[in-house]
Amino acid sequence: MGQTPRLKVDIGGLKLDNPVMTASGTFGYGEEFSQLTDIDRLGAIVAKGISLLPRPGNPPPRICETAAGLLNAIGLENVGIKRFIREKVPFLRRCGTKVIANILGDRVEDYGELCAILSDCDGVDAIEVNISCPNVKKGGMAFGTDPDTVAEITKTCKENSKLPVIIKLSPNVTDITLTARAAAAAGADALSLINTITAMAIDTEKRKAVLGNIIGGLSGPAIKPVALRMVWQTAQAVDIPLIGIGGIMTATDAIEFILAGATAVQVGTANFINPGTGEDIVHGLSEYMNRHGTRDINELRGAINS
Amino acid sequence: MGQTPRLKVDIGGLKLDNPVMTASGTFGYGEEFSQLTDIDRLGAIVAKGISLLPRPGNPPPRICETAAGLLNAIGLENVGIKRFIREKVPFLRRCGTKVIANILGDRVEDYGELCAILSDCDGVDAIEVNISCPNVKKGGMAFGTDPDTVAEITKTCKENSKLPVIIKLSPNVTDITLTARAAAAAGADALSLINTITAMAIDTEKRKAVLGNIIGGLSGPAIKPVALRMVWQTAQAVDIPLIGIGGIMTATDAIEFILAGATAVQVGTANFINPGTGEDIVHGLSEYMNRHGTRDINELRGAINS
Amino acid sequence: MLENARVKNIVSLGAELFRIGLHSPRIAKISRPAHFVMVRTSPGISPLLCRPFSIYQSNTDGTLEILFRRLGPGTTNISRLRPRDEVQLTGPLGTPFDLGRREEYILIAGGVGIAPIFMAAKHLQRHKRRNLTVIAGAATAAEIHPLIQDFKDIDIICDITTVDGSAGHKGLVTDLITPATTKHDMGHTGIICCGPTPMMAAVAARAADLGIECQVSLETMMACGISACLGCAVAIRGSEKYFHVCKDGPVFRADEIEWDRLRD
Amino acid sequence: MLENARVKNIVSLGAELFRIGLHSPRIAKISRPAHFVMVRTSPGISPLLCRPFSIYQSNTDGTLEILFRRLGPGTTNISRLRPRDEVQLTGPLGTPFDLGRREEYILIAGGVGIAPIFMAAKHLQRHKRRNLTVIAGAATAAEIHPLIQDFKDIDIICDITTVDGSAGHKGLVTDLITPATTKHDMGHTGIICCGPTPMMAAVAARAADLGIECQVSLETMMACGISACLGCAVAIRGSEKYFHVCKDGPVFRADEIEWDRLRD
Ligand SMILES: Cc1cc2nc3c(=O)[nH]c(=O)nc-3n(C[C@H](O)[C@H](O)[C@H](O)COP(=O)(O)OP(=O)(O)OC[C@H]3O[C@@H](n4cnc5c(N)ncnc54)[C@H](O)[C@@H]3O)c2cc1C
Ligand SMILES: Cc1cc2nc3c(=O)[nH]c(=O)nc-3n(C[C@H](O)[C@H](O)[C@H](O)COP(=O)(O)OP(=O)(O)OC[C@H]3O[C@@H](n4cnc5c(N)ncnc54)[C@H](O)[C@@H]3O)c2cc1C
Ligand SMILES: Cc1cc2nc3c(=O)[nH]c(=O)nc-3n(C[C@H](O)[C@H](O)[C@H](O)COP(=O)(O)O)c2cc1C
Ligand SMILES: Cc1cc2nc3c(=O)[nH]c(=O)nc-3n(C[C@H](O)[C@H](O)[C@H](O)COP(=O)(O)O)c2cc1C
Ligand code: FES
Ligand code: FES
Repeated sequence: MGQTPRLKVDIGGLKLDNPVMTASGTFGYGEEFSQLTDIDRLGAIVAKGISLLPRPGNPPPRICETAAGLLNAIGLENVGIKRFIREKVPFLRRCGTKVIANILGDRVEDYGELCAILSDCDGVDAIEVNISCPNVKKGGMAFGTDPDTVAEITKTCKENSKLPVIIKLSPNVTDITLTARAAAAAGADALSLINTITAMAIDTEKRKAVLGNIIGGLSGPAIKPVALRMVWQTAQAVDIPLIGIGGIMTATDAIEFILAGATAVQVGTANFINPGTGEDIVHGLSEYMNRHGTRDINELRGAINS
Repeated sequence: MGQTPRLKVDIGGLKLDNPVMTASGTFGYGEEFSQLTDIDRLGAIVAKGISLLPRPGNPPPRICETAAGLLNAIGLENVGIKRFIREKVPFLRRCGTKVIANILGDRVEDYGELCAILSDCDGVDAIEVNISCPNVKKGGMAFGTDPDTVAEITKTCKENSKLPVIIKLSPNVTDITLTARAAAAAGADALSLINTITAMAIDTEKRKAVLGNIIGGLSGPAIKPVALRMVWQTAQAVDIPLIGIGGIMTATDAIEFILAGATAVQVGTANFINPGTGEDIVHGLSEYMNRHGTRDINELRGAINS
Repeated sequence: MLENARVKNIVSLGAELFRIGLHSPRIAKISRPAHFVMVRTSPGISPLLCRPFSIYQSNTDGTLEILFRRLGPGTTNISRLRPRDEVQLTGPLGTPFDLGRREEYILIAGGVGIAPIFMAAKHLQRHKRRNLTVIAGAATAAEIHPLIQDFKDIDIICDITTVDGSAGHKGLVTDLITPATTKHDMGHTGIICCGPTPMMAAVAARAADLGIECQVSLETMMACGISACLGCAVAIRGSEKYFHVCKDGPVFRADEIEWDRLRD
Repeated sequence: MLENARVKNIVSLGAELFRIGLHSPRIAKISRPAHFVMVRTSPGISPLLCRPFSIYQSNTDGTLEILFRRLGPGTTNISRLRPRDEVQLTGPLGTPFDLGRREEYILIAGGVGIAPIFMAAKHLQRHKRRNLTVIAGAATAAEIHPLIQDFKDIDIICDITTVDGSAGHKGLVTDLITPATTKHDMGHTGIICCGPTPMMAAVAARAADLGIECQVSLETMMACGISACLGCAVAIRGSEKYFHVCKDGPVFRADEIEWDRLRD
């Protein structure tokens, strides 16, 4: 007690005041939340995923609620890198918190190009690479499920980036440690996991898939046990920092991920339910540490005994 | 209206009065539920998984609750095939409903042996093959994730069985259609999916995994959207009957699976919450069909328009 | 803004309809017709997401009222709230009706879609634009009566329709548009509409025929309400792009919307 | 059996303790000390699983009573039930205490573990085995008083302990076992115990030292309560096999249990 616990963490060179970030696609470009919560209290903001060109996104309906979960098929709608830099980064640059851009592409080369552009963009502190997008060349199967493609994208990003590169893993794989190892070996500075789990809902009255895109991604508390397992497995497999994501609603949830081996966490769906979730978690982490006499959050990382 | 709707379905030669079964491991050996619900109203009972030799199961704690889910690591505790036939089958034989044995093994040969024994066992109508067990020879990676092993087990089972063989697929794979196609090509009479999703929970106060086994399997409403997606994908990929499993609590849930392409469904975790769930669903199916003027349940199979 | 509001009162109106008063002075103060709030209906995970509701009334004492129909888990939870319970609100959200564009208005409501219409009617009445027609429709008399009570109290007479003919005109709200036009100077009249999507599509079509400007307040599934999730998309007419109902709407000019691609 | 029971009454006893009376004549009729029921605490998914509770009293009018502590979502939901609400019960489940084995008993309870102990005490009193000692422990006076009130009403005096010394003996229930032995014919005395696992382990060790038979009623996580899920395993002493608490227990002879492998 007495002292305030130390919450600072280092994610492959990106230094954060605390380990709590917002997940891509769930916090807009930051500005949307600025009147609802004190975003400067967050460790970092991860912006909505951006591509080289703007994308209109999928036909509606795009979201639906499931048991303790949210199913979405937004289709990576975004304003494109140009408008991102012109319209969104100025606000982000003024924030008192770190900013991570999240990128996506149809081809491996897109990722390199995006990294190069963002590396010269004042106001962006790191790049998170979303590899869960359908791979146009390989017939729509996601990039993120094939370790070789993951390595290839990671290499391209590293070659083109002056900023720390975080590879965001897809959970839709048989063995998460294969893609994790591939990214780590190819030079990733950190990994974030998990993205949404592919899922579906059907409207029995209309006899139609609920989502316009038929299939979507599941997020929220429902997936937390799966995400936690993947973080734990990945922590045994690689030595680079991990960012735990999936169903985090409370400080206790965040601590579960840190104990499983994560250096930091991201809050996604919970932002929609309570825009102050991230702030509350930062506060809750300190409380937990005070109660347990933990001086430094880094002592908790991977600290489960079996 | 007027007529009672027809609920009979055919699962690779196994004829059921209705498409509602109980899932393996969630209905004991039937007897446990006989005083709580009218088990003769069910289409079939799938018994708790059995192996050649009895297994003690995993160290406790074995279960824990998660958001809209149940995490379990029972460790396939069972009485072994001998006591199953001596002590459990006599009750099952007297039931007015079909009985499906569920088998598991450490080696491919175990599956063949179990099929041969069960084929001569009066009172068992079909065999469901659980391939989600750790493969001892291949260092613990589950049999069910490798299409070649799935094909091999399916072949062995078919060669040794006089009864319909249902292969129960694991959801812990990148592409469920690969294992589904492998089983179908190797002669499986039907597929059931999904088994539980590998997952984990951590007790932040004790700083320990909640489960004695650290990792377990997630079931219940939380996983329904994932299960539904896999059934839908598999229905596009193979022509044999599918049994949909995962988070089914209500008739509406069951109909979602049938509309996604399942011929029948299994109720798992819901049996623990309301032992009469299966019966309620049979009733609810008729109601839905009356309301929609559907005469035969088989008309609903795969009947979603996009 | 985010405000933890205390329940002041909750009244069951019959036909699964309820009216709830919430002490939420900061949101109430700046609310305008067709603004909405996101209500967190459970402290836990069931249901997980907040639910959007139009603001029905905002009073000078800081009370915000919502009129809602009990449909599923979220509205069931709200219907169980009791005075002094606390509930998390985010609002006021969205772009309200633009009521300054025309001299006269025909207001058209379907079912509980009457909520923003009532606030619009009060606003227009307060701003002395009294040539108002209000057309309100529902399935039955039992459903329509609780919805029009508050109009009576402020001396606005509604033209009502019911599908089964148990009250007012038997039929749909669109049936009463032509009769209403005879009472209005159509060159200076606009339509304001909120209700089920098929009804709004029909009204939009009639308005187009008549050549009158029509504003609709749309409903879609919403996760965030603040243009962060991009879940509330509706197709823009003649474009491959989408509006976001929570930010660009919920109010749109009817002719901006690609009605055929809006699933009910 | 499965019974939909109506709430007859619910009383808050302070210190997060509650007593609820349920009209459940079929289950009440055949309940015995340490039998338990699985209660469905929510019609929805939050929480998902039923919760196990010992039967505290079963009355001839068909009322079944449960004494519970509010801890998490399940017990919070039960604490919110009101008279006439309906709740799904499965029971009576498990193997009750075997109270016919000894002439005299020392009954030992920790916290809300007193529920089956009270039923056992009533049973023993009714069967005229009056040489009973009841030792009841809790953290504080505020916690112990509501737990022993019903014993007073049937003229059983409890020896009480509190951790903070605010009532009775300052310390643990095990401290009072040796004093109690002076009042009993130890050759014909048994121990009956229910409480937190570490307490039961300590009582089991004392009983072994004294060479007296000790029955404990264990708690584990349970999904089904009817030996279907195999989730409620506890290690059998000197074996690699497991008991299932819901069927083989909740009552066990203390020397059958591998206490070291029971996680609290
Ligand atoms: C801008 C806006 C204003 C609204 N104003 C009102 C109002 O004033 N009064 C009122 O009674 N209702 C209003 N609604 C609709 C209200 O949000 C839904 O009735 C409510 O969300 C249903 O939640 P539920 O859990 O009770 O039912 P559910 O079982 O979740 O849903 C019942 C039906 O409502 C639809 N629905 C569910 N959630 C949403 C959502 N987040 N957004 C839109 N539709 C949804 C579903 O598709 C389903 O058909 C409004 C909706 C929007 C978008
Ligand atoms: C045979 C038996 C009899 C019991 N009798 C009583 C009684 O008479 N009065 C009483 O107050 N409590 C009793 N309990 C404990 C009671 O079941 C738990 O307090 C309750 O399940 C907590 O649920 P919750 O949702 O409120 O809290 P949770 O947040 O779910 O849990 C709080 C704590 O209780 C434990 N717990 C949760 N669920 C279960 C479960 N299904 N089984 C066992 N432990 C669980 C958890 O590990 C946690 O430590 C009994 C338990 C068993 C097994
Ligand atoms: C509506 C929505 C949009 C999302 N968009 C993106 C995105 O653009 N890029 C990305 O990498 N992840 C995206 N995600 C995934 C989240 O960042 C996160 O990985 C996932 O939701 C799991 O976390 P949660 O359970 O806390 O929501 C999105 C998720 C949701 C719900
Ligand atoms: C406690 C428990 C034990 C299980 N045991 C088995 C088993 O022995 N064999 C098997 O094939 N599946 C087993 N399963 C998986 C279920 O049969 C089912 O596939 C899974 O629980 C998903 O369905 P649900 O969500 O309806 O529970 C078990 C599941 C649970 C919860
Ligand atoms: S509801 Fe999230 S963007 Fe509109
Ligand atoms: S609780 Fe399911 S077997 Fe005991």
